[in-house]
Amino acid sequence: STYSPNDNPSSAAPEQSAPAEDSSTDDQTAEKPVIGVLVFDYSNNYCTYIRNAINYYAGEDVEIIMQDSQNDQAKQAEQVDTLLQRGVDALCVNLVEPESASTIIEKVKPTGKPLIFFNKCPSDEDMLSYDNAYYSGCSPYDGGVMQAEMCIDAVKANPAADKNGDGVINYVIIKGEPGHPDAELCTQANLDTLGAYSDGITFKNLDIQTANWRSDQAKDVMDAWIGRFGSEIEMVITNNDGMMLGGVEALKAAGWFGDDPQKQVLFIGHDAIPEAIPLIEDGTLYGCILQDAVNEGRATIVMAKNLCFGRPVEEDLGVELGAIKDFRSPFIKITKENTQTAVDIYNVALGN
Amino acid sequence: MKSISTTAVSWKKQSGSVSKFLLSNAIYFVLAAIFLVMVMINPGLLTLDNISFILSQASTRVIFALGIAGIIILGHTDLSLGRMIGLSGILVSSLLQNLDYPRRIFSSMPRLPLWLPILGAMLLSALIMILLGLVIAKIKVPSFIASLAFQLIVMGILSLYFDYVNDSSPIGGLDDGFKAFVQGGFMIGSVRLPFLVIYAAIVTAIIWFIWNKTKLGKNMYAIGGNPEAANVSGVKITKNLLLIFLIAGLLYGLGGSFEAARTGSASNSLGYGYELDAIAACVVGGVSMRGGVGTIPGVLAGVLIFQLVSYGLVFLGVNPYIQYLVKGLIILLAISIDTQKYVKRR
Amino acid sequence: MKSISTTAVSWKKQSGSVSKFLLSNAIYFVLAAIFLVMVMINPGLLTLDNISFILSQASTRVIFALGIAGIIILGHTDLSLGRMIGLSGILVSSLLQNLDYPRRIFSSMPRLPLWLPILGAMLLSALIMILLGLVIAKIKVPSFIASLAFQLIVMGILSLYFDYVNDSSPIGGLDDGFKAFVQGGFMIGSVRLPFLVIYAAIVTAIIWFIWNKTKLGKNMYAIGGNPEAANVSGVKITKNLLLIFLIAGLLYGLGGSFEAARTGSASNSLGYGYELDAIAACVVGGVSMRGGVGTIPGVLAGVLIFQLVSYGLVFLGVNPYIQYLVKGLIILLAISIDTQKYVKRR
Amino acid sequence: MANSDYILEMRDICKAFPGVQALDHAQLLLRPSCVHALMGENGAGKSTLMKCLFGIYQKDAGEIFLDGHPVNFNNPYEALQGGVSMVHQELNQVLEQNVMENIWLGRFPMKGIVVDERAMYRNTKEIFDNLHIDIDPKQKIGELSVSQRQMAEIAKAVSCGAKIIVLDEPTSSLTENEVSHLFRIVSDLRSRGCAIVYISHKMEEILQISDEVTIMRDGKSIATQPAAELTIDKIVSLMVGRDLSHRFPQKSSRCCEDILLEVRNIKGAYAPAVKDASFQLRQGEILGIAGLVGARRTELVETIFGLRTREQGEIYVEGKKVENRTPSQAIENGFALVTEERRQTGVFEDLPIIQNATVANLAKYTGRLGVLDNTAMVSDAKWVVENMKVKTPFLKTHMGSLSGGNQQKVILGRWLLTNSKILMLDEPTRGIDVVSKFEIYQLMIDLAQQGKGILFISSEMPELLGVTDRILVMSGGLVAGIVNTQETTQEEILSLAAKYL
Ligand SMILES: Nc1ncnc2c1ncn2[C@@H]1O[C@H](COP(=O)(O)OP(=O)(O)OP(=O)(O)O)[C@@H](O)[C@H]1O
Ligand SMILES: Nc1ncnc2c1ncn2[C@@H]1O[C@H](COP(=O)(O)OP(=O)(O)OP(=O)(O)O)[C@@H](O)[C@H]1O
Ligand SMILES: OC[C@H]1O[C@@H](O)[C@H](O)[C@@H](O)[C@H]1O
Ligand SMILES: [Mg+2]
Ligand SMILES: [Mg+2]
Repeated sequence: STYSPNDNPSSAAPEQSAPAEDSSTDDQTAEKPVIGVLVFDYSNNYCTYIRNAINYYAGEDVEIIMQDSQNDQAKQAEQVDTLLQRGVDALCVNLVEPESASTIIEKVKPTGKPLIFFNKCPSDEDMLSYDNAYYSGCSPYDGGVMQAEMCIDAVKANPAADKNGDGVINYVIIKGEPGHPDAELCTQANLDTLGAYSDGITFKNLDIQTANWRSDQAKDVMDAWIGRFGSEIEMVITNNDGMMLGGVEALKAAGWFGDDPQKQVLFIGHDAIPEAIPLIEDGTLYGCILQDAVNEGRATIVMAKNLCFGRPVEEDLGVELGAIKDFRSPFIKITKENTQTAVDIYNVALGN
Repeated sequence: MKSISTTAVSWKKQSGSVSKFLLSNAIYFVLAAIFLVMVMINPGLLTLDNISFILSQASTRVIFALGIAGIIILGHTDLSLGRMIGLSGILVSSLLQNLDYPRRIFSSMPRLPLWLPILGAMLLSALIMILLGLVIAKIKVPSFIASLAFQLIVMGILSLYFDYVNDSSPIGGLDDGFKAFVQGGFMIGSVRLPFLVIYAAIVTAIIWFIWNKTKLGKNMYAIGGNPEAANVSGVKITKNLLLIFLIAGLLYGLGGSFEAARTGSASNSLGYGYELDAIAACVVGGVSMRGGVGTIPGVLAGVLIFQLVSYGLVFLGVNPYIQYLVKGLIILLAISIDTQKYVKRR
Repeated sequence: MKSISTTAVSWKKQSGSVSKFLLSNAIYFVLAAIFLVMVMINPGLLTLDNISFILSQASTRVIFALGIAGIIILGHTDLSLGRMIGLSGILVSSLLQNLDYPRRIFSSMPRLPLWLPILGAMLLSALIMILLGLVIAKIKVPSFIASLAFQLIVMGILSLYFDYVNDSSPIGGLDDGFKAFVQGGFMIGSVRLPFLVIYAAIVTAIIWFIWNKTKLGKNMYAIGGNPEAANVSGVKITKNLLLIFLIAGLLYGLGGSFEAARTGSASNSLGYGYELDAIAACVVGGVSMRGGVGTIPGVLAGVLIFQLVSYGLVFLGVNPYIQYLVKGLIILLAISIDTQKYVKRR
Repeated sequence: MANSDYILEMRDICKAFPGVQALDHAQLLLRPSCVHALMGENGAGKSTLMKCLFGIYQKDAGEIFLDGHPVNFNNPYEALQGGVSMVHQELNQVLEQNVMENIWLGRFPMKGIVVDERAMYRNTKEIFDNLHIDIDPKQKIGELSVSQRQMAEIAKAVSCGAKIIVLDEPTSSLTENEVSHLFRIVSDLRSRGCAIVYISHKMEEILQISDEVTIMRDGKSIATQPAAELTIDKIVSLMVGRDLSHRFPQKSSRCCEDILLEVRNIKGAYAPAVKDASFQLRQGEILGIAGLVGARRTELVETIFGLRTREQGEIYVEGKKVENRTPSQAIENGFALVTEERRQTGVFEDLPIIQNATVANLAKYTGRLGVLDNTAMVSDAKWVVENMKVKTPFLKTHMGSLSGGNQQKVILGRWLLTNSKILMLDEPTRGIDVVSKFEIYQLMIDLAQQGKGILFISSEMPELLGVTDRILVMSGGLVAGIVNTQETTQEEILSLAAKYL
């Protein structure tokens, strides 16, 4: 006989379809439940904070197997197989490509095990296709909108940012890896929001270049923009703070952020990682959008544990889940005024 | 004609002393040893299901590893492999989406038969590989750098297509029939025999036949061994090289299509970096980067070692950073042992 | 005694016909041509500032390209370069942070003199490269695969360190003195002469001296050109190979430190993929992957071409996807032209 | 054990390779100021014995004494330090580097930490002047002719100031002039107290130059005798274990009427090129090609074979014009070419003998569906090994581990399998032992008798005179003349060879 990915390969689910009851009862108590966590890319700063938060909130009563999908969806699909074989009791997956959710669901569904997606959200349809699937995270497009709003706030707060006083703010975007949902959607949201804005001031995009999330490449890109646009640049937006670090460095090296009024720029980052805080505080950065990595990580592991131990999924979550069984951790705008918020959050994320 | 032989030569069969046997089959022992050690660490690994997963994961890799192996035996290399996989994957995914998928790219297109887009990807890949082959054979550009340039060019093309058809957003909603065709399998009793393993076996058999039973295969080894001598011996270097590149292209196209179906979606990062894994697997499996040397079982063993290590380390739950270390050390160990058979006793 | 001169053959000196001159200096013309075309597209590129940016970006690359070039001339390759850069960058960054940086890693450590961590990184890299050299020279593992294994191992080590000291979060707050030392420069009138360019020039001069004036340099070419000939001539292959690997390690350590200071922060992805760029730059600059051939000006030109193209395409505001394509085509063009000088017409 | 009469004693040396006992208690006793010839059939173990001395191979058993002291060199560096130098059978040079760098490789003159280029130039010049070699020390060695490179190797070995110099077939690619020149160098070295081990397959040379001769067979030392007591026949019978009455096979007079190959005014496109060559080759004829180094004999046959670009001229086979733009076309048109540079253009070192033997003939084994007929391939390869008397343990043995002469035999066999009408042999007996040479001559004559035509390039006058029907003499890229072998003399050929200089 044949099987297809939608079918239930008999041996793949040798045990229970309701693991909760099992593990909470008799002799299995000696063995802690095992939760598999797949992070889409260990080299991604932001995910590092989620990782830390997951570990922090995991507690002593579960075993975590955390693995790196190395930004390769094919690899991640294999790791799901592997972890299911290994017999994990719940799986938390930070997808490489949200469109692959259905493939992952097809693998997990026959086992009936809890599946918590985090950081990258599958489509509503996919989410609803499996009862035991949940989500924790935010949506990159929303972050991009909020980032654009921060840009507008920044200009309002600093009229001098329009250096040539023409009523137009010339901005550049340093984009993450092209094709990556976080880069594409965030950038698109920036463009949409800023492009639509026309209240006394308008925004003009000078150029978008990619730096693949990396600060060394961002530095090179910024160098070339300094050579090309010079003080025409009035605002810089980056898709993440790794690239922000490189961009800031290039500007500093070229004598920006000093006394020369022409060599000033509004710089808005994304993630508010700890390295960004001092830069916000000393005024180099106007601000960053923070996705609450800690909350995201906490909700992920709390839901996973609840399901493992047969508790209601929302227990200890603090909020109710949304229509697609999703937990949304809000974006937070971090500027000089509220850097402490970010510090507090990351203190947890860094396990301090 | 008068025979000029006087003393007859006695034809012994290669009488393998034990140590020689061990040495020349080292790679298979290494494979077995790695498996054993892992099973000792966690006996749960020793199930037919695990083995079936490892095999099915190795299957797509075997397909493109066999493609690049031919190129390496010719004495060349190919850094464009990963992007070729990506191109095929993107192309096939964009053409094989479920009719009811809301974000279907070619929404008015009828459902295509599976073989059509796959064949298309294979032919496109073959065409690109032939161009690469021409640059190498005719303009004499070293393959390392020519294929690096092609890596970039193919990335450009596939990304532009990706951007054009789907605004650079991952392509999902792959045709269920396509996924079943690739991800499905037979159940023999309680054991899964994935279709992929069967496809890989068929491909392997065909390539084995080409390498060992056809003129093209013999010529491939000859060209890799000594291109000048091959030329003098009447081997048409360019033609044979192009054929081997063409075959590699077909295999990349096939492997890339499978890879997309296996993954369930495709973006322009699909396949990224696969070339290094594939080359490494070939080399660990005894294919010499100087050309002229390599066997099918060796390539299979090389790919299996890589897949076993990847699977095993995840299965054992090893910290990903430590996995880098362990993987590096295992490769080093495997190749060090395998290398000893070539080190001339002096 | 009669002289046995080869009376039959008249050995003309390589008569510098124009076409021959053009061919053997092709790479420099390619460099100039690319620049010209870009300037024609956007004349704004033709400013001293832009040139100074390009040169300073190229400077760190030149440093490690010269390191790997020696290895390629030896007939080997090194895929671990990028990770070695990352290791050095992380190490130095973790040791050279501003005293008042809130997230200083070694918060109770006094301010170290700049040279100390840099030297430390250089020595550590040199040590690792010597190990790699030993694996290649003694265990006879092909360098491609040995260095691939080292790539993984070094990645493992540096990630574990990165995770241990800074929880896998980018290391920032680099010592201002360190950054000034690397990113600073002289102003000559209104023109910036970056320190980095000077450092690169000094390194280039030293390596030029080693390649052209010392026994080690001559032996390097000989080993790369014909290892057997070198061996039977009494050249100590292992010793010379280890020295060249050691030098590469020192350069990686230096370049990695500079790269961190230039970028202003370091994470474990620093340097990722640099090896392919460096190898490609060398090859485009005429260093042969078969070993034995390569010059310092060639390497410089190769690196400059790469940097010019990267800078220029961003400067011209070319769509990133099209950049892949253009970059691939330019590499293909440059190498195709350069290759012609080696193509023997018979 | 050590005997102070000898500067070098090698006793009971054993060395095995997979499937081969290359050395089986071999002995070599070398007196100071003595030229000691080492002789034996291809594969007898001569080179291996010398490589064991020089530290390239490690012996399995046995003892080596140098000046009465036991030594065991681990690598060539130690051997050179110990006063042993060696000219290797196969040229081993760094083609991309210049002559002087090759000569001083491993022992560059230094000035502080800098290589002293001037001293290097001066010293090279001095050595070359001493040895009367006229080569520019700054020329890239890859640009030199094979014989010039050979002379540079000899100069290098000589300049080491070694007590013992091993010359492994130093004359295989030297012209007569250069050979006599080499002999003067050797005599000179001997008179300065050097001991020389001289390996060669050229009988005349051996008797001319050596004081003592050691003969090897199957890895054993069969005899060591003063050269004065030996004759060619005696050496040969010791080498082979039986008598060999003639050096050249009996030739029956053949009628050569039908023209098999005609070459008209061919000219090569790229230097070094044939300038203008026309000739005819008849059916059943062996046409020798003589000339000095640089006469473009090699280029002539390579141009005919399509290996080099032909700018002008036509080629006719049996009156029909053929193109021969590529070797594969030439092969289809019935040509075969055994090239001069075996290692570079003939041998697939990593491939087994079976494939080396059949590579030019694969079309013949291709059956329906493109499947190769393995049985036919094996039996053809067996035929080659047996008929050519290739010394090898297995058909699967890799070509690289055969002795030089045996590799040459496999290549000859490769072309015999293609059954070509026109065989072009470029120095086919280079490095071949006396018995095998005889066999190759016999083979050529047999093939001619079957109606094939043979072009036979050789720098050895005796063999040209011994087996050819006519001799074409080239000079400076032109045909200086074609003479009937029966009616010509060595002098006439030499003067023709100098015609266009
Ligand atoms: N590296 C090697 N590996 C395996 N077998 C070898 C190797 N070198 C030599 N042999 C074998 O050892 C035997 C002796 O070879 P050797 O080269 O010493 O012969 P030779 O007397 O120098 O012959 P020739 O006159 O042809 O040069 C041969 O049978 C050869 O095939
Ligand atoms: N004009 C030239 N420029 C460069 N190289 C030359 C020139 N003429 C001859 N040579 C080189 O000199 C060498 C000997 O020339 P050639 O091969 O034509 O001589 P030959 O007569 O065939 O001698 P052999 O007996 O060695 O085959 C060749 O390697 C050839 O490349
Ligand atoms: O993949 C990299 C990206 O990952 C996202 O999760 C994060 O929000 C972005 O800021 C960026 O770091
Ligand atoms: Mg020999
Ligand atoms: Mg010649």
